[in-house]
Amino acid sequence: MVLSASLLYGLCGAALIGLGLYGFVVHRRLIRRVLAFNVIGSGIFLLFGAAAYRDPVAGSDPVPQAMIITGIVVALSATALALALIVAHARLARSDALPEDDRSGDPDEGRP
Amino acid sequence: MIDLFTIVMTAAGLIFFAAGTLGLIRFPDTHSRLHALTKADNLGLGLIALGLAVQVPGPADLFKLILIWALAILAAGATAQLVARIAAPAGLGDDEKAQDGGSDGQERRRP
Amino acid sequence: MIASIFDLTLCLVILAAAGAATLGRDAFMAVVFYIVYGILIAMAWLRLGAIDVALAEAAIGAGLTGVLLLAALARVARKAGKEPASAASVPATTIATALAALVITIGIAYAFLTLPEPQGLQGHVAENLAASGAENPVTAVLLNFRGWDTLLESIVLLAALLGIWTLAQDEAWGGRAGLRHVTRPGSVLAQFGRILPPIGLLVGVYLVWAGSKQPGGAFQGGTVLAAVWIVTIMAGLMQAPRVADRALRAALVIGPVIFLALAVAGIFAGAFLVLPPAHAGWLILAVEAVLTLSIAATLAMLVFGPPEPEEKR
Amino acid sequence: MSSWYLLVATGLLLTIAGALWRVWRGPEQADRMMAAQLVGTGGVGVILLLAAMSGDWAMLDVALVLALLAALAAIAFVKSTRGEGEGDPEDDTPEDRASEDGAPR
Amino acid sequence: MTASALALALILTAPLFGALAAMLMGRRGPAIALATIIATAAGTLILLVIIATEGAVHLAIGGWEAPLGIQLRADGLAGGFIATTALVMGAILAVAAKPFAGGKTERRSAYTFWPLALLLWGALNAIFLSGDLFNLYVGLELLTLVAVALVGIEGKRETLAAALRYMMFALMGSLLYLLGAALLYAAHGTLDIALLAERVGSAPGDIVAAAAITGGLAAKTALFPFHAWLPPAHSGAPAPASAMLSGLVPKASFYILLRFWFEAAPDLAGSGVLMLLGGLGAFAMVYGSLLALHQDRLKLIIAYSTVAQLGYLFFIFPLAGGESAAQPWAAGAWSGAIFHALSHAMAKASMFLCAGLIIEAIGHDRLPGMKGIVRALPMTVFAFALAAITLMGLPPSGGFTAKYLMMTASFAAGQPFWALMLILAGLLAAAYLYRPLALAFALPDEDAPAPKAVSRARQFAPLALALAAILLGILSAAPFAFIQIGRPGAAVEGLE
Repeated sequence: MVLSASLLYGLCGAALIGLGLYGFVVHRRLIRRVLAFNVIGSGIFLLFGAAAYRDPVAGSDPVPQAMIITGIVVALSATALALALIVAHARLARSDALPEDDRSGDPDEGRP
Repeated sequence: MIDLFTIVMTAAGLIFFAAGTLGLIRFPDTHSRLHALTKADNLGLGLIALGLAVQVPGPADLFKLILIWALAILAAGATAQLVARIAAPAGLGDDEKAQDGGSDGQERRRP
Repeated sequence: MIASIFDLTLCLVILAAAGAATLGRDAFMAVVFYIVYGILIAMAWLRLGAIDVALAEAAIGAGLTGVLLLAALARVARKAGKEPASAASVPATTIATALAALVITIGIAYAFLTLPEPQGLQGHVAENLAASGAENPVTAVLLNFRGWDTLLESIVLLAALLGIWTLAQDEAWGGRAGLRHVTRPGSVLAQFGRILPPIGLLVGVYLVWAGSKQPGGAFQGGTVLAAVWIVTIMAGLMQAPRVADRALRAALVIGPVIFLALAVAGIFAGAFLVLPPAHAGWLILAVEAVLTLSIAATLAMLVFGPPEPEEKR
Repeated sequence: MSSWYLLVATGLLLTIAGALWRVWRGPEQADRMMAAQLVGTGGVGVILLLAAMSGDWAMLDVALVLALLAALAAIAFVKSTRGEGEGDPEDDTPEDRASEDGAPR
Repeated sequence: MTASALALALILTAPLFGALAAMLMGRRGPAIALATIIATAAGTLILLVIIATEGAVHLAIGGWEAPLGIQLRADGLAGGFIATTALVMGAILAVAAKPFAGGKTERRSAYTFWPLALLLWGALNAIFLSGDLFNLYVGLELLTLVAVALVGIEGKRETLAAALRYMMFALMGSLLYLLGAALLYAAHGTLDIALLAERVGSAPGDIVAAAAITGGLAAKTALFPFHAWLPPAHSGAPAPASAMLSGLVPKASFYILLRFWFEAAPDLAGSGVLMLLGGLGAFAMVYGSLLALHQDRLKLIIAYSTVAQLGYLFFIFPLAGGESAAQPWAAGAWSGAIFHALSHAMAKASMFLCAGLIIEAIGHDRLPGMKGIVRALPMTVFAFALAAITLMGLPPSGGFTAKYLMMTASFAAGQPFWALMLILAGLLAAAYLYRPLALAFALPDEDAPAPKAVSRARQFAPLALALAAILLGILSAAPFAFIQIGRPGAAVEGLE
């Protein structure tokens, strides 16, 4: 049984994207959604990098590598801004969720 | 001969890692887990690095290998001490409990 | 065979960490899992022959993003009194979302499996490497072939910083970024803060310098340098700079400014952002040096956050 | 020889999986963070082995960066458990720290 | 050094240089902005002349041709958007000079506004000129982060929530777009739009990629059902920021959608996809208009109007895409939608600037308080009315030309549904814009507090924008011909 690294990590990337998407939609806490965003992002990068390594003889294609590095930095920038917004919002709203998602005041809304 | 040395050393390193993890899983409380862990993984990494040291092509890479090990020891040692203070029973203020939310309330109680 | 077993194990461990990070109930646990996940992903990049990416992921994914998440979590927990339920409690929505995510995953996997024969740009890059001024193909792409992307990206970082600065309270404007860190002299943290910086400085500079020949470069080196600065400040050995500080602002913008100036100068050599092959080598090194400075400063300021009112510092 | 390296690396991955279990179980934040520290050290080990396996010693730089930044996350964690994140974790109690907070340094 | 290289360099770098300079020198924002406007406008004029006389401009950045390098492409479409952006930004920055003036000590909002505004401009220009899907991604991210920051610049609880909501949609949109780009590169080894046009087929990867890119960009363009973020975000920002956010920012993601569907993957455009996009647009139009009718704050009315107006931009897809592309009516439909995008940019920016001046005068933007405001701000109300004419699509405005072209095309194409929707859109726009206008012209209440004075010079900027939108209709022949320059593939017959 020889599975190519590209195949395995590509499928792993696809699964990470799905996992992250689920988390992004389901969570109300914004920090959790930012975290899910990062999981989706790295899943996409992994898929991209795996596709760039389908021909191990030619080696990894440097152009996607450069794009991925750019993407990682861009994702970090977005994460930093999103988290700072969340902290600033929490300071005023005393909540880590958007107003429409924030049901902490609702007595029926306990956790199981 | 060189390869044999590498094999023995890396195998020993792996064993130390495994022991450390076992301690991490099995030991009953935070402090003993902490204690077991730092020794085991630093030694494990040291053995692996030692095993590979005879394989590197040049002195620059050997230097890097030593630096990596030194950094790992330094970081693990410092953080172990810092984390140990946090882990002190009185160290967890109410803040931290609120932060974790109520969901893992039953997890908080020691098994 | 054994390689496949290793890859398979790594994939499973990655998925387990990602699963816990996205699905776990406890927010702090999720963040710790995310840090672990970043470490694991860096290994995956090595298996995919992308050392440059692995370096970036180790520095940014496992390091800085984790730090940002931890700090944000701690601050939000103190500010948001009661937290909202962590996951949607309507089972129908949850199931529908899970199904949709599954379908999307399968669609993406199918698209991946049916990709046509690879036609990468390895050949094009190799052909033009000599004229690019860098020996490391990834650096050649980042700083020359697709330099415009990199230039914009360095500005994206500044945009995020400006966005964070808009979140300062008005009375705090101009003050020192972030919270004040105090440590007892001689404590473990303070000692650690003394030992680490020289090593980190060495590693960071080395990564930038070596980046034109082997994996590494401005972003990876800049991140390491930023980490050094952050440790120094967290250990209480230095104060974070004032956001109104001229020297800080100059450090933030100098990289993009010089890169932009070089891009404009290129039109005299033929086109926008042209690096003449005869000079490309040292030009790339020079741009990388200033970019590293700006990236390190920007990343550190991203972590420190907006200036806080003096009484809280 | 490369098969051996991969074998040991796979073994290390399994110990990492064990550490993940502790991250999941907790129960203290400190437990989770220490387990993450083990993953970091184990990850450095895996990378060393991968470097030896492929003969591409440039991979050592990744291990170097990982070792360097593992410390950062741990310090950030320790800091985040105190006050607004600024205090010295070695000061004994949050109350002590709060009184020192107002005093000029 | 060629003139076109100089022009492109000016357009791309002047706003970025300006932003960096403003970041460095905190209190010099307005002066730096003025210098940026002059430099960028000069570059834009040169570029327009070159495009008009020599046709579309192509420039390989760094001298690296595709697929290795990034290609810049300046055709009529790009020229039209760049020129409109320059005009709109010029007016906005002129109005912003007072509220965000430098002052003796540096203030937070005044300091951050200028670099953010100039970065927004730089990002827009980078997007309009780029011919590479990944470069477009970086440009779009720059634009998004800046836009989010501008939404939150007031720092109030509601505006921070609006910024966060926007951020969540935008993050998801970026990821989807990135996924699509990654799949396209994996399949075809390039992200250059011209090369992709030759290579994209209908493999599963291409279809998933197209779906992801379209979904991502639709989220960023606030197409129904991804519109929820837009009204609070656009209405919560300070007026000059709102004008940029509503007039310009959504146009960038729409522009990339155009480039993608009409240039990179024209063969992939099946009628189902195109109908879906058009249908969602129609839904957004009705939905946004009805909600606009129910708002009691001027800025919210204008913001919901943006949801509606962006909606019928998407009629371009069924009318000019896919099989329609080769038909004689496509040119008219295409130009019509572009006219709409450009005239909406001017009119909507003008309206938000007017709203800002009204807020300066009376301290809020609740409709009842606006009664009789025409006496205090005659020029502003006049500008608002002119902009409303464009949004309603009444002659002789640019909005009228846009609707006329699109309606003619929709009858020619045998799809009269879109024409009916356009008529409905006009009626609804008239309905929701009537209330503020009627109030503005009504007699003021006896006991109403006297509005504060606003200088005429500042009232001139929104008026100029509203006039430009009207002029676009009166002088439509030249811009019509201009935006056809370099239009890909199809029949170039007009319908005039």
